[in-house]
Amino acid sequence: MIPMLELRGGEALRVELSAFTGPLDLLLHLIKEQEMDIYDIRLEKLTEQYLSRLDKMREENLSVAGEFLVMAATLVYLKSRSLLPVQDRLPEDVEDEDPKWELIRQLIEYRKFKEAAGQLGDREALHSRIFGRTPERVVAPAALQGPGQVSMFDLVWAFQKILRNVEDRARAGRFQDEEFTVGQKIEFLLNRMTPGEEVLFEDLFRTASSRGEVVVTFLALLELIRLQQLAAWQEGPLMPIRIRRAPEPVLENIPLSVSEGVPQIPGEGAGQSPDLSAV
Amino acid sequence: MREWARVLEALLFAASEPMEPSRLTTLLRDGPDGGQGWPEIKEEELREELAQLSERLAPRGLILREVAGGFRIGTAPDLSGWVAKLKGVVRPPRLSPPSLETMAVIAYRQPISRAEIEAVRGVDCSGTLDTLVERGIIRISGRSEAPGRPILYGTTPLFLEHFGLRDLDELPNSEELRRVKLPVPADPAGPQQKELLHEAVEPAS
Amino acid sequence: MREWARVLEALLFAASEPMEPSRLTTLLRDGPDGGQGWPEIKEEELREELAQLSERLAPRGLILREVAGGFRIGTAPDLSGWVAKLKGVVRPPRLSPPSLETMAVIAYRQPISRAEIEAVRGVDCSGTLDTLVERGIIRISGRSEAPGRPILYGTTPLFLEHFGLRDLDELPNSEELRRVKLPVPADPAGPQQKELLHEAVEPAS
Repeated sequence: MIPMLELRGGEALRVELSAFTGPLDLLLHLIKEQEMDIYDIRLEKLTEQYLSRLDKMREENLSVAGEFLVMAATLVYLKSRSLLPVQDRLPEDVEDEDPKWELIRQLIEYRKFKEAAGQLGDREALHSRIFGRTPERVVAPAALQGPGQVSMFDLVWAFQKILRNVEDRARAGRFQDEEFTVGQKIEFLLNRMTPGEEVLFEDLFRTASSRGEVVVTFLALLELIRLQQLAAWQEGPLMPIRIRRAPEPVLENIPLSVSEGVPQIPGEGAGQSPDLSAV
Repeated sequence: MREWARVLEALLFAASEPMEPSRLTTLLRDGPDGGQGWPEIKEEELREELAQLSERLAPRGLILREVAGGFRIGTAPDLSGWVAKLKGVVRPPRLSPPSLETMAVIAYRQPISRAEIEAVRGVDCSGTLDTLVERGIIRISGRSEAPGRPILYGTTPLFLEHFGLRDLDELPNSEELRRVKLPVPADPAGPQQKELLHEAVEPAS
Repeated sequence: MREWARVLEALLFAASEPMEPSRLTTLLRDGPDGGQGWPEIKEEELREELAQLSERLAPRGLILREVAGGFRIGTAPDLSGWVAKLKGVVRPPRLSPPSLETMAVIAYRQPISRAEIEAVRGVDCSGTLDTLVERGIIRISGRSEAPGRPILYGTTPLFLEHFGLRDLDELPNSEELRRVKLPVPADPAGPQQKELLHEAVEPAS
């Protein structure tokens, strides 16, 4: 196997198909190898070269990604089309621009991004060699930050602070009577945060307008922490608590049973949070 | 060396993320809680001092970088082997060529959907997108108004740090690549694509 | 300035914990993986260089501290207000006097059980012990062989850092305080203790 980095230089003579990032990459390589002008590609030659690369792959029992086959079909189509005399072409084709140009445009555009990717790679190579500092404890006699995860105690403590704030707001009259379920709030939290995103614990409660809503949101949060969709952490004791969403691109996989079984908690009412008042 | 250069260096040292010059200026002007700052400091003076600090650090195994809109002290690139050994770090793996390509398309054309990226690259990009999201270099930045409301991707501040960029304008060729007309993604379910494949095979047989 | 002083500063900058001189010497001697080090470096030379580094840092808002058996670069103590503000730290409260007392007993007499601490302080210490464990300053270090096999407490490296100590010998009056005979804890369940109490009370009556 010839390392991919050699390919970047464009000098590797024998290159495995797997070293190409896609059919466009392979085409660019062949165009360069055949010393063709990208604006004046010889379709016949290019198609022949392309297919022979694919054949070689098959001989070596390497699987060829579907995209390479689709491109093969496109090339064959374009080639045979260009062989047809103009009068034999379908009428709509004559009016249209030569579809070959579509491929050429795509190649030119792709080449620009490929070059940009190469430059990004060079920057990455340099900057991956620079190390920052692991955040330090403040060098003050009283300063203390133990690293780590947030204990349940910290979370509940922070939660009680938020509850107090909401009660103040409710007393001030800014209060809406709405009903929420834990399931709804789970959805809200997942929509609120993209994978890998991090927010302050308090920020998740900013929009809550009743005690009930805060409680339900908190239960949803605990549930998501249990499901490892979210994690709570802080830089040290008494530092702000942060909630981080697991870096996971897909939004599914949350068992739907969560939203069931958890009783709906009214927006305001007596004794709606028996388990939490105990903590 | 200005009187507040000491404070500046301590702040840059203690910061866990790149520090914007405006934030540094504000901090230095306001002073600590219950203490005195230098209210007359101007941002140009701060930038001068940053340049001087950069020179003072150079012979010392440390460098001052401007990344992600701010300044940050790091170890000199030529010492990376030493620091990696200290930290027991297997160097964070660099992105593969396919990931770099996907990354480049997103960097220049964000917010962008997976179908649009695939139209440029001509290959399935779900794997590289997963990798990039996982590494926190890109993130889902919204949903398109297009049919099916596809998810749109964009870069994160970590992207700038990873590639040592001050901001997105520092991307090479950014002017041109932002303007380039992108190929229109094929709708995999749509009839057009199926027809094309059909046509493409028939004449060859 | 020695040739390897650059490497030394980069290592101290990047380290996330205090670095023992022996470890630094080994690192500098061995060099990075696949690279060259300075096999002839002696630990005295390293200590000399550390002293010089400390002097170079002094005018600059940074200090080199010797804590927990190692060396560490930190921000100068007089700038702590600035750094605290930068980090948005509500300064963690100082240890309360009861916690400090408990802390002191443990520091000088570790490993020690709760009953022994309470025998010295004459009050219930469960609250202060919880606080200290929670803050990572002390930890459970084992179990006593005494009846009931009570849990024993000891200090953590964070304790040394928190109080800016190089090692436990740097504790003030440590010689004397370690020797002092502690009161014997009362064993509420044990018969011996009851007898003792009985005896103690009887002569008085």
